[in-house]
Amino acid sequence: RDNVQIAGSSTVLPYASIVAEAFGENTDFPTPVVESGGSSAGLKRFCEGVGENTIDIANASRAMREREIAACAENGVTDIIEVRIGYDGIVFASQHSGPAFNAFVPADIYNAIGAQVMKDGALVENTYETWAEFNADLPDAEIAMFIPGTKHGTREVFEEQVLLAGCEATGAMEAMIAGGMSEDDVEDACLDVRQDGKSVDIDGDYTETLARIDANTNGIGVFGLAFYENNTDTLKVATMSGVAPSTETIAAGEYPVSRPLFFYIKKAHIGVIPGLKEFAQFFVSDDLADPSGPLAQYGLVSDPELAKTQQMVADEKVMGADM
Amino acid sequence: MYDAPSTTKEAVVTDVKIQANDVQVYYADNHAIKDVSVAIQDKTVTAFIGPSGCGKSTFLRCLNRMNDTIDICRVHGKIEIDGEDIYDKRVDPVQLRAKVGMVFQKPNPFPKSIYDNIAYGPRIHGMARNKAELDEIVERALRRGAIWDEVKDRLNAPGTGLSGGQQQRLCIARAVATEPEVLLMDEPCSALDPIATAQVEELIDELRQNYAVVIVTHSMQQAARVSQRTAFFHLGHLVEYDDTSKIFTNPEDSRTESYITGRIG
Amino acid sequence: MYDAPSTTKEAVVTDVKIQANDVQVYYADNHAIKDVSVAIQDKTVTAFIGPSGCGKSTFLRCLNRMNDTIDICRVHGKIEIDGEDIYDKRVDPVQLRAKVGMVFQKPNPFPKSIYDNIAYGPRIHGMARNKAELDEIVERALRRGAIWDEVKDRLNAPGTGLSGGQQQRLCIARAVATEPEVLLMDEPCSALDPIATAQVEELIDELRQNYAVVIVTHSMQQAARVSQRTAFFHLGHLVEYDDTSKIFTNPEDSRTESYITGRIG
Amino acid sequence: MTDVSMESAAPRGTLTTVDARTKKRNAAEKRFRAYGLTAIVIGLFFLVVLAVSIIRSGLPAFTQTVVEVEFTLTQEQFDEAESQLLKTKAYENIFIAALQSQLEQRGLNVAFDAAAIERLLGKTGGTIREYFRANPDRIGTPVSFELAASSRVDGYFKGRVTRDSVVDSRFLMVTDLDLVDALYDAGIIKSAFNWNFITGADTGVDNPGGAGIGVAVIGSFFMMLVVLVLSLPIGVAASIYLEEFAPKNWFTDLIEVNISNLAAVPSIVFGILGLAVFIQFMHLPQSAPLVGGLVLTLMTLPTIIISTRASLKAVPPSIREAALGVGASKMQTVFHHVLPLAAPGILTGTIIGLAQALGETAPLLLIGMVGYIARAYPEGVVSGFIDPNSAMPAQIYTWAARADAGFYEKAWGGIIILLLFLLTMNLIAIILRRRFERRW
Amino acid sequence: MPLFWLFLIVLAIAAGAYLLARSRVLSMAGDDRRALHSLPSYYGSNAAMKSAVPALLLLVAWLLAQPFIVDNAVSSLIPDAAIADNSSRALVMAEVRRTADGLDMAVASGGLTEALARSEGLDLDVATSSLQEAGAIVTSQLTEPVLAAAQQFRALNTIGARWMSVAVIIVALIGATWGIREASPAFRARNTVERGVRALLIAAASIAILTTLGIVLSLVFNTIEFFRLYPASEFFFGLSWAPSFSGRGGASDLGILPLLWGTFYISIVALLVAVPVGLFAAIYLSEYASPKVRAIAKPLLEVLAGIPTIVYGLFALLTVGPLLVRVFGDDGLGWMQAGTAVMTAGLVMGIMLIPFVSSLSDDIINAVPQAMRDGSYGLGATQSETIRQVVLPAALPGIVGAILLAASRAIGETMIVVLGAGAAARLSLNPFEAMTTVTAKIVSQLTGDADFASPEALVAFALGMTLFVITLGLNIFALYIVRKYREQYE
Ligand SMILES: Nc1ncnc2c1ncn2[C@@H]1O[C@H](COP(=O)(O)OP(=O)(O)OP(=O)(O)O)[C@@H](O)[C@H]1O
Ligand SMILES: Nc1ncnc2c1ncn2[C@@H]1O[C@H](COP(=O)(O)OP(=O)(O)OP(=O)(O)O)[C@@H](O)[C@H]1O
Ligand SMILES: [Mg+2]
Ligand SMILES: [Mg+2]
Ligand SMILES: O=P([O-])([O-])[O-]
Repeated sequence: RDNVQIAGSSTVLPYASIVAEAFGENTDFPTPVVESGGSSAGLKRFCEGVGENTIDIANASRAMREREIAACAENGVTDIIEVRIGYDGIVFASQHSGPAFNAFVPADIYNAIGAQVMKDGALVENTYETWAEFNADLPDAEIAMFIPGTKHGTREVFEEQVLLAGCEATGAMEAMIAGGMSEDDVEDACLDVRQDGKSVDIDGDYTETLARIDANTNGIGVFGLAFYENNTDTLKVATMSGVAPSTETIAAGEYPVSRPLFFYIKKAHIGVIPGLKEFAQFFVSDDLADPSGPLAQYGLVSDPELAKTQQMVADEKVMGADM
Repeated sequence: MYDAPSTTKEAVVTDVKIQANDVQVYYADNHAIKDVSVAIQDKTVTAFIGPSGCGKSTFLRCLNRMNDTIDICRVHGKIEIDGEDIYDKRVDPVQLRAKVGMVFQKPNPFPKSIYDNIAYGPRIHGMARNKAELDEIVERALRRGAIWDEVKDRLNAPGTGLSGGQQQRLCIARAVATEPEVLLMDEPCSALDPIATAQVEELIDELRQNYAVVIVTHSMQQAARVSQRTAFFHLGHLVEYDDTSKIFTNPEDSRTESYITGRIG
Repeated sequence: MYDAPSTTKEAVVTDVKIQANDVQVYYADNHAIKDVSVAIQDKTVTAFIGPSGCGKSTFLRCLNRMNDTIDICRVHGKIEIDGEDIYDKRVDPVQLRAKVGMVFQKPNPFPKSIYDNIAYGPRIHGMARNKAELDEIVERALRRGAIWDEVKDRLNAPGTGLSGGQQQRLCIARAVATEPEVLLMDEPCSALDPIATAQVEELIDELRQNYAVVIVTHSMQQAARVSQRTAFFHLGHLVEYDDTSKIFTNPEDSRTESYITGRIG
Repeated sequence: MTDVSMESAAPRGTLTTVDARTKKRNAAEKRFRAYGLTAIVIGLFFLVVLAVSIIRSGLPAFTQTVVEVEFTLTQEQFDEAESQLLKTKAYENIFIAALQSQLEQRGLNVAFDAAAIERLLGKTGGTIREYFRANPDRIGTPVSFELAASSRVDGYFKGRVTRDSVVDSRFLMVTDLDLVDALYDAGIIKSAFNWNFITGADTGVDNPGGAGIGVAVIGSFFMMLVVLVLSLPIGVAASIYLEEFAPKNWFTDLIEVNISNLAAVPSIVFGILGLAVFIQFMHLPQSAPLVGGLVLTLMTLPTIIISTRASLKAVPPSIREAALGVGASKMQTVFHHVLPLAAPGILTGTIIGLAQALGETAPLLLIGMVGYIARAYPEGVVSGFIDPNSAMPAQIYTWAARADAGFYEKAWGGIIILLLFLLTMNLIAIILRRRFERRW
Repeated sequence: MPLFWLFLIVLAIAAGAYLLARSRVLSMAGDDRRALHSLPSYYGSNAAMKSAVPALLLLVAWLLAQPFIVDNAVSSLIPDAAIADNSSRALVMAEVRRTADGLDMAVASGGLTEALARSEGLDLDVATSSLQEAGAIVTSQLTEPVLAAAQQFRALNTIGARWMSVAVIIVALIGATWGIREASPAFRARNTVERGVRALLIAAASIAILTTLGIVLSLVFNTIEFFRLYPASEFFFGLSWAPSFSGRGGASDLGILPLLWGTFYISIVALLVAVPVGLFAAIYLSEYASPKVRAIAKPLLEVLAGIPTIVYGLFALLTVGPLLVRVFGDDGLGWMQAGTAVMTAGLVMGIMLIPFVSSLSDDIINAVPQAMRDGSYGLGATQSETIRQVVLPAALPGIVGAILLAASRAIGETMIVVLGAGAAARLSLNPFEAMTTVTAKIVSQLTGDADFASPEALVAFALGMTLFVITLGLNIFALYIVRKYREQYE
């Protein structure tokens, strides 16, 4: 095998494809193969073992979990280099020509789709039909939210940074605790989403969410920042807690909803698979990954600590080793 | 040279049931029936005889438009049943075939039970009001087909599992079950033993009381026994058509004579 | 009551070609052949007669193991050809069938050209070295089948487009084309006119010079004309088996007598 | 007995005037026939609807807005660019500068700057670098390049992008469109047939203008080759064994049930199987059309087997008897007589099975054929089978998921190509099938 | 000797054996073909088979075994010290192989002489640079153990290849001799060849069993792992499917019932569309349509089976869904909330399945002998009566096969479900509600973000396994039904 073999997250895939194409065009190494298939599937194949018939790099839209590291180690995949390539901003957007959904706070989202909400000071089953019912500033439009399905890593971010925050902000959480629930149960209850069709899980890609929004004037979807920026002609984004999403606001930590993206390298393959280390270095080089590079151009939020990452890749510093 | 038909079976002058004029049949380029005109009488058994391949089956199949199912077959000329042109656009071949029943040369039982083979026709024609009536019709047909005794214990066995002769009788029974006005029988006794043949001939004689029957046969004896009128076909031509007694005792055409004396084939 | 076989066709005592002992055949629960033992002689025409459904075809099909193709059919007992048990594990039914040819009761030409219908057997048996030889074989077979004149101009037409009797003769020609040592013919003349029948009978007589021929027929006259030995089957039993002249003039069993005089069917 | 038959010589209508019952039956007949016709019309209607929407969405993929500029690359520029890490970027800048100077020469009276020009252009550096590396003798001589405009400019000419719709975009300014119009008038920007789409390879997500499906077509071709060569003979052989030779016992039943059950296995499970068996156990290369073909073969087999068995069953036993009767062996009977008569059904199974395999994505996901697998054309037959490659449906699937609307039309264009491929593939089978069709 | 040549030589030997055996048996029989047991070509084929099959089997076996043996031999030469602690022997071996390949390339391009490439004295730097010049991709400086091992590797492989050629040719020759000597008129050549063909047929049929075995094996371990983490009773009898993100841990409901219900419901709707339309289309095509119409319409319908499912998915999402909402939605009958519903997915899936039913049924109906139809017409049956009561029953086994195929396809379909029916697992009777299927969830859990060792990801395998067992049961049932109602013509 003379090409680098990569698999994993579909969120990282666009960025990896940009880098892979440039890597092929700019070096004498063959263009790496970047497979899609999801973070979990990618990591699973990554952890299958070391050797030519396993992949060299796994892309992931979340950090590797303890259990996965253990499973990896069991198969002899021990020295893993974790590379954070930047952040993915998560935005709320609606039809360009639809009602004016311009500004949200987490509480609005929670009120719209939480399973149990505070209404007139009491915790009740969510029966809100329109946004204006709980926030007069919002349009009097029917609630229709398209949120990432439970297969997506984005769902986790959405739950923790929006729903949970909203749950707390609306006072629902307090009411639940007061109702005598255990802490874990409260958390679960806060993340429960109403099941009456006002909130729709999307298991497909953002293009599917886009198609749904296209077909529904009142629809509000959850997108990646890059996706939104490529489709500003059909989508209109809302601010969250008063901050408009952009690579800058996210990098500065002002916009609250984002997640880091990673890729993982098998150190054992470096020096064996031609071009592997070169590719990793290429990926995080200033030319590609800094805020003026093509990745940021496309919508990746550059990592403010890029220099540290570059150093780490150059040193082949593995996870768990002292950073 | 054969027994002359007994007087009781003498041809009675009756109405013409089927009138065919200048019928021509082509299978693609093969001119199988050439210019045949014939008047088939009601309440009469008409026998078609002639050497193998001379066009008997083909002509028979014209009479109920079975040839419609053969793509390459074209029929010209005029055939009238009860004065109506059966090749007229307005004629419904379905009704025609209900009126003109047929027993095919090769027995072709349906891949169904013996009972269903018989009951099929009566069912589609709505001849029975209920199961009991249907049972009766089936039994009667099988009896008339001279096969009742052999199959009465296995009415639910498939019709395709019968012996050759049994299948043939099943097909006869199937055809009579729908009570057609004209019955076309293409060599109905070819696979039957003498007794069964006699029973079928009896049936034919019985049918003649009310209907017209046309039978194709290679057995001159049979033609002489059952028919009142006989048509002799040769190489697609209708050579001679006359009273059976006349044909077998005093044929006009030399070819007819040669055939019935066994000289041409 | 029938012409006694002429003296030239008198049964000559020859070797036993086929020896069947205690043969039983079942179609699922239907006991179709009961305990039949028979010795069929070489260079002899043996006729099987009996009412429709008595098991003639079934028994015939045992002799070249054609019953193997019917799932529900089980055969017990022993059948030997030239002293070899044909139901032995080691016997190759293919070789057996090449040796024991068969004409089926229902004509079943291949959906191929007439030429290919005949040429198929010789081809797979490697009987011709080249096209010319094959052409010769085909012509000879069609001539022996008494159908050459009718089809010589349309050898490339499909065999399924022939008339019933023509198909039957095609199948006879197909069977003789491979020159089997034993020829089983299940009602080979049922759809044939007298002349064609006579030609086929002539063929049978010719074949008898070298081979054993078994013929099933419903025509007592035919049995009397062509066969030297006759077996009478009734309800699955072999009732009587003897010289044809004996059977037709002086049957031992009363059932045989009833049958040939037309009293049981 | 006779009197009964007298009775039932019931009055029937004459032939031309139908009686009530026949009328009813004929009406039923007409209805039945109408149902049949309706069914066909429904099927064809949906086909037309689908075809129209596919063609309407996909046709734009076959044209591309290009920018034509002639410039001379000096040796110094070349060396300078080659010394960079991101060499293509350097070439891009050279191209931008060349365009800029050309505009100045022509004296177009619109305001522009390098950033604006950059927004108008697609990714151009790769092509330029490749050209000069392949033709070093052209360094120092003027060369004319026709390079893809950016996705938005392309969309502007195809009506996908309007002045209103770029308001919020940071990829294209409204003012840029004035420049575009001027360039169009000057003949520098124009629309051209997009050969690259038919022959090219996949590109990164920021380069829809360069994306082509050609390499994926080759991938599909090799995959289908594997599928055809394996699944047809294996499927027919298995069916022949089961239908004609296998003793009727539990083992045969087991195989039979297994086969129909395999038809119901979701295609992604075949992917799981393929990953485990072909890649992890047998160490076949990843992302290879060979493996894809093997997986799809397993998926296609049940379809072929089920249809082959059904048509073998439909051949009347008398044909087999006839052949056996002249001394043909069972094998000869099957191969000489039964199989030709069953051929139409076998071919139908093949058509449907291959069509299904051609459009399948899910199992490819697991054996690494979905994603970004841009490669040059395989160098030979062997490399066609084992070098990483994608396949048409996988390519379409990835394109459809990309953010840039330029890829959306590419996806539909890809579907057009896939259907053309399918039709070509089917045509052969359909012609064969018609030759074998007959009634008996 | 290149493999290709070896292969050609074996084929040539087989061809020679064919001709020799054939002519030998012919001359033994004195050119009288009747004296032969089988056609002369069978004697030839027998000899060809005997020379080619064992030889090629040996070739394959050798090719499979040699790398193992050589790898083992070479890898035992690499000292433990040469293996970096984060690396593995397998990876070093990969490098050895690459180096060996590089040496081959260098020799081929003239950068190295064969003798030098083999010699122990080959200098590391020379080797590295000549490899790089030859275009071999080596990442770093070669090390002494790797180079030595690579040389050993090449040597062993050369020897192996030489012995393989010899062995294969000898086996082919022995086989050929055997086959030729067997060729005598009494020898049952046809039977022998047919036994060979039959073995081939059985092997083909067994692939189904092997595939099943493979599927079970590739699912079973992860399934067991899943049941270790998640109670089986809740999986099988739980009424709710709500996987949470594993980050939250342990709060997932993974009941299969809503998914099974969705699968069942959507498949039924799809079949309700596909079976009548497909069957009627088949009937029309085979019984009513003129040959010309048939020749055009049938292949056109078959295109429906070849349109990628993603197109159908988008069609469901963008066209059919909104259309249904207009009729059944709040503005119409008020039964439908949103475009994604069982009905949407079912309808569209039904369209896709039309050719599965129509084309195959058409072939089978066409194969029903004309005599059956004639028999019915002769009784005065209309064409539709004939079709319904004679033709269809006779064609039933094939039609059932076609329907089963369509049903199977419906169960296995993903994309249309995801886009057309939504991702919500729900137990509801309303066909205008969103639901999802087992297959769609297998795909989404398998390609999702959940921690791969968590029940949320592993459940995909359990779902696959369960679906497999259920469809197996359904197929056994279908087999039983078909057996019971089969009608055989003739
Ligand atoms: N395939 C079959 N399945 C079941 N039963 C059968 C089958 N073939 C024949 N039989 C039965 O076996 C018995 C003997 O049949 P066979 O065909 O041998 O009669 P036959 O003497 O040839 O009659 P025929 O003169 O009518 O042809 C009959 O009762 C018949 O119904
Ligand atoms: N389907 C067909 N296609 C082409 N030619 C046919 C077809 N059927 C019959 N023929 C030809 O038409 C001629 C008359 O055939 P027909 O079947 O009418 O003969 P027949 O008198 O019934 O003979 P038999 O007594 O042998 O049944 C024959 O030459 C035959 O070959
Ligand atoms: Mg006839
Ligand atoms: Mg019989
Ligand atoms: O493909 P994802 O793992 O990023 O959803």
